[in-house]
Amino acid sequence: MKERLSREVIALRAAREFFDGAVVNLGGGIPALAANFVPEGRTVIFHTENGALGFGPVPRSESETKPHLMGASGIPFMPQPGMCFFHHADSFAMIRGGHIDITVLGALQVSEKGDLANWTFPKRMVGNIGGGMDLAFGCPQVIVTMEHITPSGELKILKECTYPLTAPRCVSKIVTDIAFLIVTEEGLVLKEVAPGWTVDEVQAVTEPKLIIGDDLKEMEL
Amino acid sequence: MKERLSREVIALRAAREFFDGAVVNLGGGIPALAANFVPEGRTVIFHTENGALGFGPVPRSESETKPHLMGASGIPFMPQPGMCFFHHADSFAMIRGGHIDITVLGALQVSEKGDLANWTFPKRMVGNIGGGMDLAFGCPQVIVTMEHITPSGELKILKECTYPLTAPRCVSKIVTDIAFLIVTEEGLVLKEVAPGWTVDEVQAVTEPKLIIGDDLKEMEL
Amino acid sequence: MGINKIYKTVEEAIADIPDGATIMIGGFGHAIDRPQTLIKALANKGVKNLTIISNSAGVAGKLGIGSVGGKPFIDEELLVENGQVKKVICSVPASLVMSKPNAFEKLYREGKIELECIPQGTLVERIRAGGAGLGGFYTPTGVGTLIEEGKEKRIIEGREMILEFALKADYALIRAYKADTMGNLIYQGIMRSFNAIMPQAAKVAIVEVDEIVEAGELDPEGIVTPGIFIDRIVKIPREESK
Amino acid sequence: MGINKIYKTVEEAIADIPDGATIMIGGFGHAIDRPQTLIKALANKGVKNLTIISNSAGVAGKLGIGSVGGKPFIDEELLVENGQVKKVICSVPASLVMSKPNAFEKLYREGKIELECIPQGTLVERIRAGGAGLGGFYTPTGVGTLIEEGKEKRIIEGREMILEFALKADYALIRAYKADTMGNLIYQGIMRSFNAIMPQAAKVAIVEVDEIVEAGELDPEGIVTPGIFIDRIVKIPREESK
Repeated sequence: MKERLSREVIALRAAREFFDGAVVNLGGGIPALAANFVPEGRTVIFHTENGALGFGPVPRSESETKPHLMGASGIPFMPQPGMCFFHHADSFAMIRGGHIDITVLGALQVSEKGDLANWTFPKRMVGNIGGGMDLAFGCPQVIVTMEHITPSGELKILKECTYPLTAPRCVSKIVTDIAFLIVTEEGLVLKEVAPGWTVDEVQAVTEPKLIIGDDLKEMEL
Repeated sequence: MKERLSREVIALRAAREFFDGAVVNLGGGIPALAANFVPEGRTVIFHTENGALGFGPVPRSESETKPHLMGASGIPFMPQPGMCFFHHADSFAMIRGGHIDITVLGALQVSEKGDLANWTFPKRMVGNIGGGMDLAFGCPQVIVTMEHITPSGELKILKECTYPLTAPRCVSKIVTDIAFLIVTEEGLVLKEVAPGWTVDEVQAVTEPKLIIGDDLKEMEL
Repeated sequence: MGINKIYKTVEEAIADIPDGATIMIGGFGHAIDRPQTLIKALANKGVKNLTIISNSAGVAGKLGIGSVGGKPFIDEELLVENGQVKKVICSVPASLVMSKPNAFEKLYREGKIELECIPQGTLVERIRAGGAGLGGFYTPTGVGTLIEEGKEKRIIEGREMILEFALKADYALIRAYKADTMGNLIYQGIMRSFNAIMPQAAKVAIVEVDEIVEAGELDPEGIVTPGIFIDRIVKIPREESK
Repeated sequence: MGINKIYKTVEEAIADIPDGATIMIGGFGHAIDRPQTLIKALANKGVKNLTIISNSAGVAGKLGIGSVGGKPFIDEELLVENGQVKKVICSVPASLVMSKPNAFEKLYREGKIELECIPQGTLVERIRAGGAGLGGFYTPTGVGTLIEEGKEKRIIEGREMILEFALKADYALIRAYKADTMGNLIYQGIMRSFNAIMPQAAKVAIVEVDEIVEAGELDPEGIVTPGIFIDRIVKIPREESK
């Protein structure tokens, strides 16, 4: 089997989309790893919906871990100059008001129109909406990071999502373990393939017909 | 002519309605004077809509006056232990949310149903709504302090207000320079008359028929 | 000379909470932001038919997600498990780890508990609206999803929006860092979350804090929750919180 | 390495404000809370057809109400008097002293300026809604008064309420006490008022401050306006503010 990108490399590729000065909220799982890969020379301000902005990296040891400095996924953070705190109403005012430039989220399914499904699926009677729906509706740029297919081989990039939506037409970019795609009015554009992967191989595990970007290239790692 | 209560005494009478622990917002004019007459043994927390709670009295000299410690009417205040500050959205959330127990406001007209008119009148093409309308709608107890009639002798306590309303059915108590009245479902109840004034004399300058309180008495000063 | 707001024990502070009460429980989901001692006291008291408004239905505590070292802590799962809860209004009802379902999921599958699951931003804004004297608001969040079912929609400035209504409660149980004797509160780091929003929307707000200081000892510029929103204060240092 | 937000002069900071812009002007009405220097620069620049969203139409400055010693100060009356303003959305359009009408009243009587006069709580809540991504809200304030004219009403929980819509702006001009280099702001006393609410609702937020410090010098627990809302900072000590 071909080599797929690791979770870290998916996160690294997503982090390249962070522009200088961007305000970024990271979901749990692969997205959270993107905090470690901010491109050199760019300053990114991280937001966590439980009420902090501009915090620093994960502490290196438990002795540096403070119970009051912890992000929404339960990952602790270090203080950083310029950091601030606020309550939940203010935090979601920031999100819904479009003040968080970029969110990186996981997904169960993404449609070619950019519909996102990531909070529940029919077999699970109870799903967790959490803050993801507000992020998907509120952030100008929604980047999805995920494995391209499920462990059992089901496709996740579909013509139409079959799971309940988190938000319609919200995703702008998708980073998977084999490709980087962007969502356009015309459909999904394949911009980059993972080293060793061909367009046909990516198309074979993607339901909608991919548009091949003029500048299609192998992902630089 | 009979002696009418001074502005200070009107304010003093209004202040007797402040219960221990009450949160109180005072309008400009006579209401502002009530800050000086909080009954002994009671603690009142003053609110000003421009963003402070629990502040102290007016400074005794200009040297003690700070530009950042000033109420909505432009009257400066001294710091006091337990004081705090907040922005306008939070300030009016307090008002509209019913968290300010009592407001004392001036009035142009009050109706027997407790309608309040205090922000404009037909001849003035432009009136100032300010924060008064939110106070009148939001505070559980609205106390009006005013002269009983206008300088030119027009009645101010009416069956129906003829000026644009600040809020309908909001006033619970009225303190004037000749009487103290409360608003009830049945109508205006005369509770106290100023020293030397009779019921008939008060009724003569009050349009609606007054209900005479069982416990009617002369105002104690 | 002002109202005494300081209670010696959590039991006294919650003594009047009756069966059938609607209770907001503060915090987001971390050990430090939850009113653990008040929740435990409510469990011991055994009141029933509660409606709980909270970010979650109790999803992180037992798993130790959100505490230093992954140490388990108390959240509303204790009340749910005890059968004290009739309904939960929250954004995170189910366990964060699918293979370890929480008490809520089990009861929900058996039809023994009701749920109103809404986006977190909508939840906190509905609570804010309740405290701010507003009736409701229009939000874009949820349009075109299951969330819009049964709700009024309208287009505002070209964008479809859902009408959501204010939430209020009989009691709010919250955690803060320090209180002064007037009830003014400060928090530490991420502790503000729902804690700094719920007291405004409740008839009675009860807070557990690490420390109680004299009025005037907190910096007036740094006070987050004005004391007028707080009715009862209990000192529970966090190392004793449970 | 992040965006430089510090401008040397107010002229540079407002250089791109065009004719016809919608501008929020912060403060309540006191000398210390108004962005006097930014207002003056806007007057000098001479841009026209502005829509001003502010607590007042300029009612206190010339009268010196709200300053220590009653010293006159600059507010939006300067812009109104200059004929730069097409419309004002505010809660206090007229002079506080009836015998001394302000510039707005004179122009309004001549039909030369438009007005939307609304309750102060509704005004600030509409601005908050704009910044918070909400479309509008239901408030009881104004039911049964002139304010309800032409507005939708509905009964919520037994109380009649008015539908009010969000307000946004192209620019916000505000005053704060200190900024750090990231744009985080603190205020002093009553300075927060509309200043701490308007930046969120504007595309570009410009602040004049007494002092600019390095990031990290402000207490993270005490920051009132997060820097992400602030685009441009100019240092204008208050004694030089005008």
